[in-house]
Amino acid sequence: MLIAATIAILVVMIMAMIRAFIGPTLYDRILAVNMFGTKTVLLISLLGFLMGRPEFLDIAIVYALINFISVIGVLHYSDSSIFKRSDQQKK
Amino acid sequence: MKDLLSVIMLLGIYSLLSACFFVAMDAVDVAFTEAAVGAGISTLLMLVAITMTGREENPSRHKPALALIVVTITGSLLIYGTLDMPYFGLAQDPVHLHVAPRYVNDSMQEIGVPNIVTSVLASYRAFDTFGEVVVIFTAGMGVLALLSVVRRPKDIVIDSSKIDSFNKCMHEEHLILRIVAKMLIPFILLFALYVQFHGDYGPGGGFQAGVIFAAAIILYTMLFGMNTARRVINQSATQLFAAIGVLLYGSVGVISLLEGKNFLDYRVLSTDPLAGQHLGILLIELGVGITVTAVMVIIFFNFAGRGNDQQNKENSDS
Amino acid sequence: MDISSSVFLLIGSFLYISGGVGILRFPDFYTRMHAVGVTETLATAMILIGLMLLNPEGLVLIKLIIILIMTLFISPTASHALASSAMQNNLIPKLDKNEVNEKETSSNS
Amino acid sequence: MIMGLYNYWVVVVLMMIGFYIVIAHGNLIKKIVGLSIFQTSVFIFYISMAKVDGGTAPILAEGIKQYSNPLPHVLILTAIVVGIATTALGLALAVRIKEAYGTIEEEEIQEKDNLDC
Repeated sequence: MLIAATIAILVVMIMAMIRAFIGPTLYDRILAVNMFGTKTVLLISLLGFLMGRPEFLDIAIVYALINFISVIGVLHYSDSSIFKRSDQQKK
Repeated sequence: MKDLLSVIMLLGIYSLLSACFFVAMDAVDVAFTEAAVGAGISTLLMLVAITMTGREENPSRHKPALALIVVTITGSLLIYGTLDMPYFGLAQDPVHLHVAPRYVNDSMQEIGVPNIVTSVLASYRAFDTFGEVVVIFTAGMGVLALLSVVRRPKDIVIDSSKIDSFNKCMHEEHLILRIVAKMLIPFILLFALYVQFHGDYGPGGGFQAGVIFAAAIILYTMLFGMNTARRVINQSATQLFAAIGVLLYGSVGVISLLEGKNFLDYRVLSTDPLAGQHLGILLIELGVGITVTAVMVIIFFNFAGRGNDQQNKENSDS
Repeated sequence: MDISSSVFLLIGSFLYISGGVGILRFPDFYTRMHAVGVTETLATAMILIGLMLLNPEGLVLIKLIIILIMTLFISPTASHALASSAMQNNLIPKLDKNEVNEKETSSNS
Repeated sequence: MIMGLYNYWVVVVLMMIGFYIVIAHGNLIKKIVGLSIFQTSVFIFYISMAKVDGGTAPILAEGIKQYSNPLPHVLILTAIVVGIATTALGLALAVRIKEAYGTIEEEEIQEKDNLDC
């Protein structure tokens, strides 16, 4: 059953990656990255159980934290004035 | 892809994938580092850099055909070269026959630390690691030299109050984020300390802990504004800490020299050799952690401070 | 115990797949975010509970609980931040009117 | 039997992608991205060499006979952190170039230099 869950997560990861490639707006890409990060947390925990040494969940914790930080960072800097100006120029 | 922001998002995904790969290849410590570095700090630094250098890539005028030819030729030569390489995953590969058996079989008796990666990093090859720490320190100093924010005269005090009010209204918008972050930051700091001191027994150690610690500070800086963060974290103290970490590492080595042993031979630190090794690894990881934290904070502060300065200048111009 | 953990894992996987289909198939950013943000939290919780039921040792169990709690905090917060930031930067959601128009044109054609 | 070498091929492909980005694109930030892809390909090369079939992570525990090789892990662990520090240095240089020249496109910088001479 662990294997089934791992395969499901891999499939969803591929879906998120497709969205990150074609995503028309920047926010679609950020969403895809965020989703990808959560999947990575779970994939790492599942891999730990699959390999029979589940002591390494520290990595998953780090991912959960760092993923949050990077999403906040991306949003913070995509709010900054330079990006908005370049968007307006595009329009 | 012309939009550099999308390029950086995809680079983030690439880094997440490579960390998964490292876990699948049993390299938990490396995956840990990649998790802390690649996903968080590296993406953020690139973002801050493109806020200053512009988001669009100009369409290139030259033809990529020549580059493509060079790449194809080099690639096919490299693939031809791999035909002589040992096969993937065999236990008799030459890599696994030289020093690795000693590390795997004897490190428990010689060092007494279950995590072989830590014992190799901090004891067998401590001199290497010292070199790496010095490189990190030097890179931090280089960024400081290139980007340190010029102290401008105080004739634009009104501007700064304007910026403060601007910052405040920014904060009002991020109310939910700020509350969640306030709950998370202490936890992140605590977790970094756990990683720092648990490195002997599980994945972790000074490098990872330093990056996680710095990530917490960076999260604080982003949500509460540069000026608040400058008040909390003294910049010259950070620079001092970057040097203290390297000095702590070096002085442990010097102590063992003074006791008449080799550089970084921890057995002299205590009467019991194993306890000495433990103490030495602890001190060295602490030094690494302090330096990495301080350097990452220095790098981020200088980038972000530079960006803020540029924006303020443009605002006051317009 | 094994059966219950399998059930949880299966529910989690199913939710994830549905979220993944959502992120690919939905028409605009806000609906995609809805698909991901809603399924993600529950699915992560389900899979983590499924792992907890596999009888791990004490420390592993505690770490799983920590991950679960943090996901419960972080995932909705990130979704909220993303949505509000997109809204402030004038990303206009596809409204009903447009859809109605599209439907009308499609039914006409 | 030749399929036993696929890990090197993955590394070579990644490395060439990074190399192509570095030589074919004029934008300095993109060059740095290419360098980091190149860097990661070297990491993958080392880590895949360290893998032993049937081995587990090199953290000693009871009842496990076969561990992967810890030495490449140590080298790459430090290399990742050093890599981010040097990447930061490169980005700092790019920022300064932007301030001095007003652009980070290689060709435009070259043109401005030629004008100055």
